[in-house]
Amino acid sequence: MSWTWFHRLGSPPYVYGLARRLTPWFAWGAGLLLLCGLYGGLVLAPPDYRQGNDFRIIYVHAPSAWMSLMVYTTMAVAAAVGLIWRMKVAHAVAASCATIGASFTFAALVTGSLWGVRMWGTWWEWDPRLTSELILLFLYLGYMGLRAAIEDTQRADRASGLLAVVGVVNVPIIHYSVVWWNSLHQAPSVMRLGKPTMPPAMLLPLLIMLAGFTLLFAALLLVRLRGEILNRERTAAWIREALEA
Amino acid sequence: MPHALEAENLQLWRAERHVLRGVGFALDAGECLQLRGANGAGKTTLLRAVCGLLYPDAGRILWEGGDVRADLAAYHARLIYIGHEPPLKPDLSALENLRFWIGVRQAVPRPALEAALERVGADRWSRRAVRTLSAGQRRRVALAALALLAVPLWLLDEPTTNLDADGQQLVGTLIDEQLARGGLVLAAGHHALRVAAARVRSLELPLG
Amino acid sequence: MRQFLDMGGYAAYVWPAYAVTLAIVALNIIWARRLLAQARTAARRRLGGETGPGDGA
Amino acid sequence: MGSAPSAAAPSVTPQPDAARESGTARGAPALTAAGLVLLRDLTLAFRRRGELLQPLAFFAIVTTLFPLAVSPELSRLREIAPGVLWVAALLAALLALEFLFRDDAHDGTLEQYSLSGQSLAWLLLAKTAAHWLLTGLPLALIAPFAAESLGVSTGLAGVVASVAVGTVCLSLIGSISAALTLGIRRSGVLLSLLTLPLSLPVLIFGARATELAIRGLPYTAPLELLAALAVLGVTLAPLAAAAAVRISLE
Repeated sequence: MSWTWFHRLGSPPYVYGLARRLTPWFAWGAGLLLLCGLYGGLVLAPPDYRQGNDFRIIYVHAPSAWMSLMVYTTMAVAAAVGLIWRMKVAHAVAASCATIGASFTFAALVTGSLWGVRMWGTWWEWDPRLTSELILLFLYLGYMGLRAAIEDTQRADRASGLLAVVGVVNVPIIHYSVVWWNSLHQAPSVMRLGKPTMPPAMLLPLLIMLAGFTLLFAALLLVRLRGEILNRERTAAWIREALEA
Repeated sequence: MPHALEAENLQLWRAERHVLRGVGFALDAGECLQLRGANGAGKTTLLRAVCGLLYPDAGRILWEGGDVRADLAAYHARLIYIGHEPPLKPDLSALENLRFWIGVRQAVPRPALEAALERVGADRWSRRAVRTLSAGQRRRVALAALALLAVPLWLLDEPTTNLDADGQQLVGTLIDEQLARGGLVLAAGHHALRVAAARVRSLELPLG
Repeated sequence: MRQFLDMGGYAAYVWPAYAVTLAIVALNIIWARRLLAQARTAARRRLGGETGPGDGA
Repeated sequence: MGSAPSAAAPSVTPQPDAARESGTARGAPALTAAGLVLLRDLTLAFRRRGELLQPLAFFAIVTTLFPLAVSPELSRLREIAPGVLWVAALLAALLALEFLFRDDAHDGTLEQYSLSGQSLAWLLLAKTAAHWLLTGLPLALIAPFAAESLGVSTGLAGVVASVAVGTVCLSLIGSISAALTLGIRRSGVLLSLLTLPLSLPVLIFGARATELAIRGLPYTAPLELLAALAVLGVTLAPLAAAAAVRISLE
């Protein structure tokens, strides 16, 4: 009986309606949090004693990097659910994730590189985090490439879903091997991206931005999910109502 | 008592095409069902769905009353599927092909292999590379696989294609023997099968 | 205000970072809405073309 | 019309169960089945010996490019030798991957494997083993010669060991991506895009082991990491590859 929620989440009309009802809440919540976070990060937070105002890049870089990993994990979990229970809605969730994740991975790379110019004096440094981020971008591109190459939606869902699951198993291995590789070839950098201890005035805007990006992801996902569900449904009955509403 | 093989309301979509629209049938031991229908009506799709390669969007396949998805490997051990083209490697001889193909499924002594090839009239060219064989000769190698494997369910896609009159008669004889053993045959194709008519039913698939 | 925008000479790298991120946020919003709109159009076309028998069989 | 009279039917009624049982009763053991798959792939490969040389020739050509592009000075080449050997081996292994399942998918052999009643993962592991014997192992064996041409004359045993273990991992990772790209036209670039990011740990550990071996330092630590990846791959990759093959057959 406690599993009824799970079964309802497998029903396209239910999820479609739910997504439509929830989208405004997430969207407005994300907008509000992002505005607060931006104001806090750009105005209220004091300049860093060593990096000056450059550290303010963290308020866009860290949330983007967080998004890149969170979206990939979401995609892989949804794909696994879709593969195991043959749940069409779960595959639609996974399909909705890729573009969002890839674009924020790109943002994390660009902002990280801009930060790198100030910290290292070069546009690209083989820093383990940036390197892992770059590989994550390649994983996203592979996923999107495989999906695009298969015409039949169901087969594309299942093949790319399997790739996402294989990828998520590999992400930690890749990350640790890159960290290990980096530790061999250069002295540990004193200036790490992000610092373990931050005064609350700096930390709070960061947390608000992280929450805002997470809500933004939810809102984007729900909008895309509706589109992906429509693309996967062939029976007319509920679609007609959904389109008229 | 449940039917030996039963398909219930199979629905299958390929991209935007509704290929199988609620197909169902039941077969008992010793029966042959011939699938008919125009090109593109879904005969091959249905065969592939029945053997578990395709996952229907709705509907079930039951073997002796149980859903085949519950233990697919056990179900597969009881069937043989032969598609449009026999799965033969051009670089291997007919004998080698048969040995590797059947050997993966069950241990077959070499004399049995040779006897099966002789049965289908392949003894004279069984050591030639399949590359040099005609389409009809390749078909006959596939028939040898049928003669060798004692499995209850045969799924045959156009079993008589490319065969001469003698070969078509051979297909009929093999099917008759299979039915007499209490086996089941599901065959797609238009050609009349030369088997005892009473045991053959046919199912017409409408063009989607 | 000028001082804020200038950030004591640091602006050259901070603002582009914000601009890129916000552009990607904006693009994502546009892409998501366009995907939904296209899916709705496609579904409408399917319904229009396939309201005959056999639907939802 | 029929050749067997229908009157024969009643007399064989006790037989159905016997016929039905025989399907599993005489089933081949999994090990025999895998052995046959391996033997079959090796036999096929030796019928077309010329194709076996292609990845090796590719490997040799790529390693030749570096002295021409960088410098003929052996001291400089020695510096970059581990990287050159590994990138060349990775690309050569990648090149061979396209053929891992393609023919068998095309002629219906994979279909028969997945309908054989045997574990598909197990049969695919045998196929991957054959693939490694035909590409990875020869690459490992000619790697010392390529290393010599780059001015490396010490630690060649380490070079062979690291390339041999590393190519096991590459074949296993590749079996997944090769299975995923079955049935896609012009899948070559996509296959690289899927395989290369997943192969990075292999490249990192493999190149490190080779580098340490060449410098005469103990290289067991990265080699063990590589072996750990291979063990992980042997246990997980065939399952993923089997799932991918089934998806491709749908």
